[in-house]
Amino acid sequence: MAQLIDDDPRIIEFDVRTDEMLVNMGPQHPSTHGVLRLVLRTDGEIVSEVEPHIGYLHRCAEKIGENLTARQWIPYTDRMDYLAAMNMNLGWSLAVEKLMQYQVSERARHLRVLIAEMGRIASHLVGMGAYGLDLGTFSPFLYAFREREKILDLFEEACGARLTYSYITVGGLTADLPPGWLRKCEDFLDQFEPIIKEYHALLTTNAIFVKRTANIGVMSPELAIEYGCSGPVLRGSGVDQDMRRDGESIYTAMYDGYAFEVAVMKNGHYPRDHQYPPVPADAVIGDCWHRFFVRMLEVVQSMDLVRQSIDRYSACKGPLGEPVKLTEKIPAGDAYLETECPKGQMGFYLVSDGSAIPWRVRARSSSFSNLAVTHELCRGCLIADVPAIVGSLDIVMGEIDR
Amino acid sequence: MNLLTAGLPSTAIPLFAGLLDAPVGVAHYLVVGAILFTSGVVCMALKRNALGVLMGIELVLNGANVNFVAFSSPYLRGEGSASLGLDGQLIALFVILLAAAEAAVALAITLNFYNNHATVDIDQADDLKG
Amino acid sequence: MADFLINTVGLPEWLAWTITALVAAALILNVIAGGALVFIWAERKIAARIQDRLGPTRTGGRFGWLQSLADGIKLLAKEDLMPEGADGMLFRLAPYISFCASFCAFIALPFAFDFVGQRLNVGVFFVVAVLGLEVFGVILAGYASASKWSLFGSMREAAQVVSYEVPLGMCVVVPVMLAGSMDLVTIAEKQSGWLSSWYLFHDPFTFVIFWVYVTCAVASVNRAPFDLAEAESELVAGFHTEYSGLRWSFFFMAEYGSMFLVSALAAVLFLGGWNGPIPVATLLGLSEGTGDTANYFVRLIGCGNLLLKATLGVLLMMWVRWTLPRLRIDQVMTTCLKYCTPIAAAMFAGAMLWQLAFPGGVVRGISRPAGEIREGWLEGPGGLSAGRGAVGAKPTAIPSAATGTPVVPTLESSIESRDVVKVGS
Amino acid sequence: MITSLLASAVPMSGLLAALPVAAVNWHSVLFLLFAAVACACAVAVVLADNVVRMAFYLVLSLAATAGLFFLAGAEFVGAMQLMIYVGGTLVLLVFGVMLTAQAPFVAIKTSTGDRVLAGMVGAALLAVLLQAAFRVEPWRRPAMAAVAAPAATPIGMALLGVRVDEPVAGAPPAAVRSGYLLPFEIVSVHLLVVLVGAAYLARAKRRRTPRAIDVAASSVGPVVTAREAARSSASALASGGQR
Amino acid sequence: MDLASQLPMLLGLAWLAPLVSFVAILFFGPRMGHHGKNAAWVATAAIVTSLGLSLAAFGIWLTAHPVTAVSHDSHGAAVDGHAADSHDANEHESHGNEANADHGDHADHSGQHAAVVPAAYSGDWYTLYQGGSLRLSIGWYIDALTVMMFVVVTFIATCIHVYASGYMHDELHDVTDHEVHLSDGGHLHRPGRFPRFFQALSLFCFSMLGILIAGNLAMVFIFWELVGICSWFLIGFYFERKSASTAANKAFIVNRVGDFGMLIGLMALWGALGTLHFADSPAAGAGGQTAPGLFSLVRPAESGHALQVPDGMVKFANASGVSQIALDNASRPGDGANEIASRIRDWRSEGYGRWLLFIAGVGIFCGCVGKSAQFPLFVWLPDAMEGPTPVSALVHSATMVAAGVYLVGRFYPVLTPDVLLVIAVIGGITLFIAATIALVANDIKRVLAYSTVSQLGYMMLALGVGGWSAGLFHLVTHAFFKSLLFLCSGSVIHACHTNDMRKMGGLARVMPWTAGTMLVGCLAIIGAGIPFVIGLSGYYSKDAILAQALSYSQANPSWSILFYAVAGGAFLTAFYMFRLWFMTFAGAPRDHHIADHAHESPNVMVVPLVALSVLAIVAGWTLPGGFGLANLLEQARPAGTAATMSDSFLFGNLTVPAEHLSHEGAIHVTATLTAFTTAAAGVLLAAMMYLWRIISPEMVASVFRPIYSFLANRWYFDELYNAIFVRPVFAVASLASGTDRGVIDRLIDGIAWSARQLAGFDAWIDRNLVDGLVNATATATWNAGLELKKLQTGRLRQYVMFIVIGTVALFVLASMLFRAALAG
Repeated sequence: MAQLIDDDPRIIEFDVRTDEMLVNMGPQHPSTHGVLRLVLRTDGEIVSEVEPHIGYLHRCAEKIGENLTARQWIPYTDRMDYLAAMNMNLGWSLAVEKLMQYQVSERARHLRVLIAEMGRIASHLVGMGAYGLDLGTFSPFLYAFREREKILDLFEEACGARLTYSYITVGGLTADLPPGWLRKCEDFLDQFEPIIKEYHALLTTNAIFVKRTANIGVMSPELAIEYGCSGPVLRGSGVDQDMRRDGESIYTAMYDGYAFEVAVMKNGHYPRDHQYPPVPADAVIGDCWHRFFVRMLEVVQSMDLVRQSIDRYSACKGPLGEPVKLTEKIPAGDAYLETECPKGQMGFYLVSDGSAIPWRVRARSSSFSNLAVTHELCRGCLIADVPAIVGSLDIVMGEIDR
Repeated sequence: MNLLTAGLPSTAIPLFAGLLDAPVGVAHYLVVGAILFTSGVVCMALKRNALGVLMGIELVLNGANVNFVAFSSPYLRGEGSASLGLDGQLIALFVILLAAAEAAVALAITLNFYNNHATVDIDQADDLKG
Repeated sequence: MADFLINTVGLPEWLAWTITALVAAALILNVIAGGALVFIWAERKIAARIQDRLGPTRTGGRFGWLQSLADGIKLLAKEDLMPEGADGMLFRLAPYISFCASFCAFIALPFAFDFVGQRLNVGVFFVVAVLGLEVFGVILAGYASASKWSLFGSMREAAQVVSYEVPLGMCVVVPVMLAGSMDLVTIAEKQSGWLSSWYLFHDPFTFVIFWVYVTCAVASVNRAPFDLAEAESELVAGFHTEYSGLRWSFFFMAEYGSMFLVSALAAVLFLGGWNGPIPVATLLGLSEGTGDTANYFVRLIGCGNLLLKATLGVLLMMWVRWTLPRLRIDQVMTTCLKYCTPIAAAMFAGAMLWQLAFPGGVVRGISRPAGEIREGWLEGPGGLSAGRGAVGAKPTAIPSAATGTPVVPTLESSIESRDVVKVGS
Repeated sequence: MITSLLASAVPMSGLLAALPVAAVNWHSVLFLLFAAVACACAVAVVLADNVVRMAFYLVLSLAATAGLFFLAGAEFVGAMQLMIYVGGTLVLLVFGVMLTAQAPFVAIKTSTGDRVLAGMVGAALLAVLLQAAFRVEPWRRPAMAAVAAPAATPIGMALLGVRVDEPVAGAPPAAVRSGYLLPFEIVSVHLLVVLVGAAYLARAKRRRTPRAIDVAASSVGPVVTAREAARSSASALASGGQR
Repeated sequence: MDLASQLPMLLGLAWLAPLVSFVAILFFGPRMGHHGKNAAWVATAAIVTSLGLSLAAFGIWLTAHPVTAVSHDSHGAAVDGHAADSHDANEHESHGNEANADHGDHADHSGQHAAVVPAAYSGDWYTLYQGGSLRLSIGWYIDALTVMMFVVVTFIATCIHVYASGYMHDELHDVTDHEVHLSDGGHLHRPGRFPRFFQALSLFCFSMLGILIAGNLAMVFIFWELVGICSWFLIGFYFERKSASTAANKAFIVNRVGDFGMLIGLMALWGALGTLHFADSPAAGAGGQTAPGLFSLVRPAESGHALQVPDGMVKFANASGVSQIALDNASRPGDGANEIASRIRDWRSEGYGRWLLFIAGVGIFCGCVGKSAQFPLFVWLPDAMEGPTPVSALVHSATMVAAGVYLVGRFYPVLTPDVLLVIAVIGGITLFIAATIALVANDIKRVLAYSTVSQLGYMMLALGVGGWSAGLFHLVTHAFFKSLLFLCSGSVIHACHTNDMRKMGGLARVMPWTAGTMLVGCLAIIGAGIPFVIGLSGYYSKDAILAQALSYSQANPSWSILFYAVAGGAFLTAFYMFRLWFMTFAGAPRDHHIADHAHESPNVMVVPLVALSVLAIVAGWTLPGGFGLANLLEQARPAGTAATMSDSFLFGNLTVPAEHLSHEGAIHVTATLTAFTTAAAGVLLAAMMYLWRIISPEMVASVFRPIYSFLANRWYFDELYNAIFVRPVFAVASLASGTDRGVIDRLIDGIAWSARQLAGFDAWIDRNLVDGLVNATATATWNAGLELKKLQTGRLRQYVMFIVIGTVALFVLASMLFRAALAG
């Protein structure tokens, strides 16, 4: 045993020793994505332990949900993952619809796909830009926000809001798209497509970026599953799971007829539906680079889905349908549904006693689970790796603290 | 004569009278060197912090260096008297180099001491006490 | 200028020298402070353009050209905060030390042939040594701030700068070797002539080592991607986390001053100094003997040349900063120890061998006979033929002040021979 | 302001060194300035308790001494002093901060008795040294202008074993004076040894005696465990690129 | 490269390979794999290398000297007369060619009587010492015999190595030796000694090959002793067993007795002749000249290689006469030398030196007696069976015991008919005694051991009666079948875990391979074959011996007992060998416990058995065209020994008939028939007693009770030696010890007692006066040290203070004392 330990190459000792230091990273720190507080136990530049402290953004959202009708709670879901509010709306709406066994119209279904995927693009753009920021390069952040602004413009045109949309709602969507919107959306996609190459040049394939992310914060698939990670974080570790394909039928039915390939490394390669940059030699599956790369692939994937949904949506001639009444009674019972949000699998659970107001509301946050793995990933890394790892998890505190 | 020294009697004791207008000689440097040297020695004798002792050593070496340079300086050379010439400067150079090396070695010793005793108080370093 | 004051105005000599020195100091100070303002503004605009935005637009009417000044005034007016538990004296002193080091290094930097604060025969050495002191203020700031982030920042800075001084020194030694002098003025003078006489194009090794120098210079002044000491995504703001107001701006000025300094040093060492790519002055027939006015004019052009090159260097650093992510500290060290140092050493050896193989230079074609160059050490002040012409037939000049009035001691000069001193230019 | 003083001081030095004796002797003024700084900071080193402040004073003292060297015409030595000595002390400072940033180490007090004793002994030593200093023919008139401006070249040549500096009047001819090639080589090797030693000090090595908790932890699969696996920032920085 | 340089190189390498293995195992043995498992591979690889090299040498030899049929004409042995002289090989080649080309000329050239010089190469690798006439060197003497023996020895050793790597498997882990009883009633538990076994085995091979290749008697003696020590190692391998260590000691000591005789022989040769080289060698100091070797001294070419007392011996024996002549001619040394030379012939005819030559021959033979276990020194060999069976096989078949015979064969030209008679008689006695003991032995290995002794007696006898070729032929064939027999017995023991034949029986069913190969061995040893047609190897060699013995007894009727000994021996051999086989393999199992657990040995043991059995069958065959061992041996026949030799000295007129005479029809047929008849009778008797049970062995034993017990107690030889040698030695020893204890010790004790008294007084002075002084000094120093210790605080700061104070004090002092000097 002793022999074994001696030969363990992972254990390193230095002649020079310093004392441990407890450092607070956050809740006010440039790279903690909001009000996350990480307590680092450092020894020199080495981080020996990381403990995330959360709760700085707690707003009793679930409790509020138990005092509002289902549709009234929609704006609160906006404020969970405020970077992908559309997807939050969708998750809650579908959960309620599952309990009500409500079927939205075909037109609303395709529109929901369109909006949700656009929301995914917007969210991933923030994730990508902010990740560059975490690694000390500022420009990609602005490039990302430039494009995100265009998406927000489109959303604003559709629903009137730029951040908290409450657009998708129980029973459909609050309004149909304005005329000409699709045209603008297509224009945006056409214009956006070549820009992704720029992103790859600036970040994905940048030598320094690769050095900073490849082989950093490696998360094994087992670890990811154990911690309940989901979304790009899970797929970055090579686990082939996507709720849009593997979820419950009420959710997967939404994507019926859509062709997409889950962005995950299978058999040593990522989907080859588009021209992607090659995986650098240093990168190992499950590291920061792969998590980042999966997000970049999902942007392209979402663009494909948006294009498909535009075609389908325009082909639908029927009415969009009206959302349910604000005070619509929910049948007694409970329902739980997980949807694939940009950050991961977002689950909503509600128990109804038959009234319009749910008896219990609960949200399962993907970022919460993703953040929990931080202390595993950051053990023994350098301080500079902490933002790189936390950034690669792409967490949103609004969703975690609720 | 200038404004600053105009008021001072030029025949006062050389140490003070000539300070501003008399040219600087070797002895001036030697005084500085002596002060540096003494400071270093006192520092070594006083500091319980091993790093402080190191700094004392640096001061001592530096004081010696001042003397070397002074003796070798072409500007401070007295009329007709011999000086060390470049030799003084070269010795000063070697002292500087060796002092840097010495600092590295001494630091290594200090660090080992710190690793073993969890302190840099050299009063604790009495393992060889008789 | 001192002579002018003494001889013409009739001021007492000590006063004349004081005034001369103060003028020189003020000039350099202005270069740094003013330069910092300009560069900060330029950086904002450049960064904005790189990032697809406009940058400051309103202050000062157009282009926001007064924005830096406005910010400076704002900084002056800001409350000077000092954290509880900070080491007050060191906390206050640290920015000045940084700034002083940056400023002091300018003393030996020649802007044109005689436009130099103090021509030192160990000029290169002096500049590098003093520049290295800048980090001292940073360390003190980091320690004195009583903040862990600051401490981290200063530790990184210390390690980084100390490490990068090694390859930087090696890079700097190459032009010194080629010129046979550590005097910056001499080094720049040796590169006079066409573009091809710049040391950058002297041989392949110098070309490579120039880029090593650029890397090391960027690292030693803590600019992206080597800005570990203030890595905002990790260490909040590094060593100056706790600083505000004027003290903070001193750090800023020191940083921009250093940037300018290393760029200017690069220009002097590798890019011909104040010599343009085309020897316009020589082509026009302007030379040392043409006359004072023309001479002065030529030097002004040279000064502009140098400032332009240095500015280009600064702009290059900005461009890099707004493009690349930041390296991690161990990667920075790797870059230094595993790449820069060996490459610099190899290039140094290569340049040496090149000198041995082609003493006259290859690119330059027709050049001085080898013997003359080999005996170069005999020239210059203090050599065997001390006082008999450092550059060409010119007498050795010991410049008196930044204004460029060399005092030339001749062999005949003695204690009483102050009057014999010849006034140059 | 220190800034302006420094700014003016340094450019004046070389200039004033070349000046003949005149009314107000800037050389003396600057000498006094640097000497005062050097001595005051040296004394401050002795008096300071905080190790970082000590280091700070030490650096100031060394820098001022470098100024003295410049004044004495030993420009190369002065630059070396700045670069190596001050740089070396910088490292000292880094380690000092690193090791003693914890409160208990910042100030290890010395007893008053020790202080008094050291003061007395120091005074005695100073007295002896000063006595010796004053015996060196005091305040001899230097012959400043008669000398050539200093240059680094003779030093370099001397290090290569060739003496090109002119011998002082009355001294034996240059051919007799020996160079410093051998000491130079010895010092180079010495420095190399120190370099290797420093690398050895900062190198990573395997742990010998693992704690039970780490044994357990390492079997779970973390990459590096807590304290034993630690790298100090300095060693991490110095050795560079462990990953 | 010509033959003269190829052969020494190849054989030298073959000789050294086991040494390499020995050194390797010596230093790295325990580290060779688990418990030194790979040591077996190293040793085996070495011996296989040797085998390969030997075979290569053999091939080269055959190419250069094709073996052809020996013409049995009356002109004598017409072996190709390649005069051997490696020092001028070219000249020799041309000479040989000439000889081949013109056979008739040959006789004139080499003197009368067609004395043939064998093809032999000799030379030195390294001269150990050279001074005066003595030259000790590491050299080689290579002829057909050497080459053949190399092949035989290395082949058998290879087989045994392979076999042993399986047999010694137990030593790979810790061994509990059930035969060693500790005082606490338990059994010895010790770590395995696998590498050590192979280490000794390698050294043994090296030593044996050294004897074979040796170019002079000194070298022979060195390796002779090495073989002895190796046998000591190997026999005493289980040295914890008392019997094993005793046996090892016995073998060693008994051999020393023989070696003492050999030393005498060596001294006689060296003292009289000044050389120990077999062949001519470069003279000491003189360039280009050759000093004659032993062979050419004893059988000088100018006298047609006929045996004569060498000049040196004559002069040595008649030292007084020589000195008289030298005295007479003191002023003219040249004349003196001439006179001596002229008178040597006379002296020789007067008989000077004959004794010396006789003593030299008998002395050398004494060594052989020890090594080859001849009467009266044969007692060690049966006890040597305590060693592991592969050792028994190696020691008793091909190597150690063969060394003696080989040496006699090699030294043959120097032996006079008297010596030969001694050899023959000793061989005959040995043959008979050993065979009779073997009749009644029940230990399977002991039977084989006595059989070995008996067969060695055969060989000695054959050599003694002039059958040089016959004896050595038998040596080779015996090597094959005896090692085969031993390995078979090892296989049986391995299977049964007992040596006692009475507990065996019926093993042929469970161990068919072993039984078959053992049968082959038995048949070979009794010389089975279809008369005049074909037979196993033993058939040919035994026939030759019988024929030569017959020839000898015809020539010397008074010694015809030798022939009867041979014939009787053949009968006895057949009897006890088949007794062994029947008791072991045939019939019904006597001990079912053993029979049930018996099993065929592993392949690694069986394969050598088969290989050896094949050789035991074919080794004696002569192929059409004449290729065969016998003819090969003829190539090596020493010069001059092919002729009939008559002499008269100690034992009257003796005629040693030429060997080719034994091939004459009458003798040959008689011998063959005798051999066949006796062997068949032996087998028949054995079958009757042990297979068919017609005659009860028990009954026979009870009828001949006295004889039986006499035989069973091995003729009481051990008891005899005990009484003659051991007891007296013990008595003398106890007398000496008594004297020592009673007289000398008393005296010394008395001296010691008085010395003690004196010392006590001295000690008192020392303790009180001297020590007091020293201690006082020490105490003072100690106390001073204790006081000074307080200054050694370990505090750096105080030290600095001390330094400063010291410096200041020094300055003050200096300035006060040398003010003037300092002021200047």
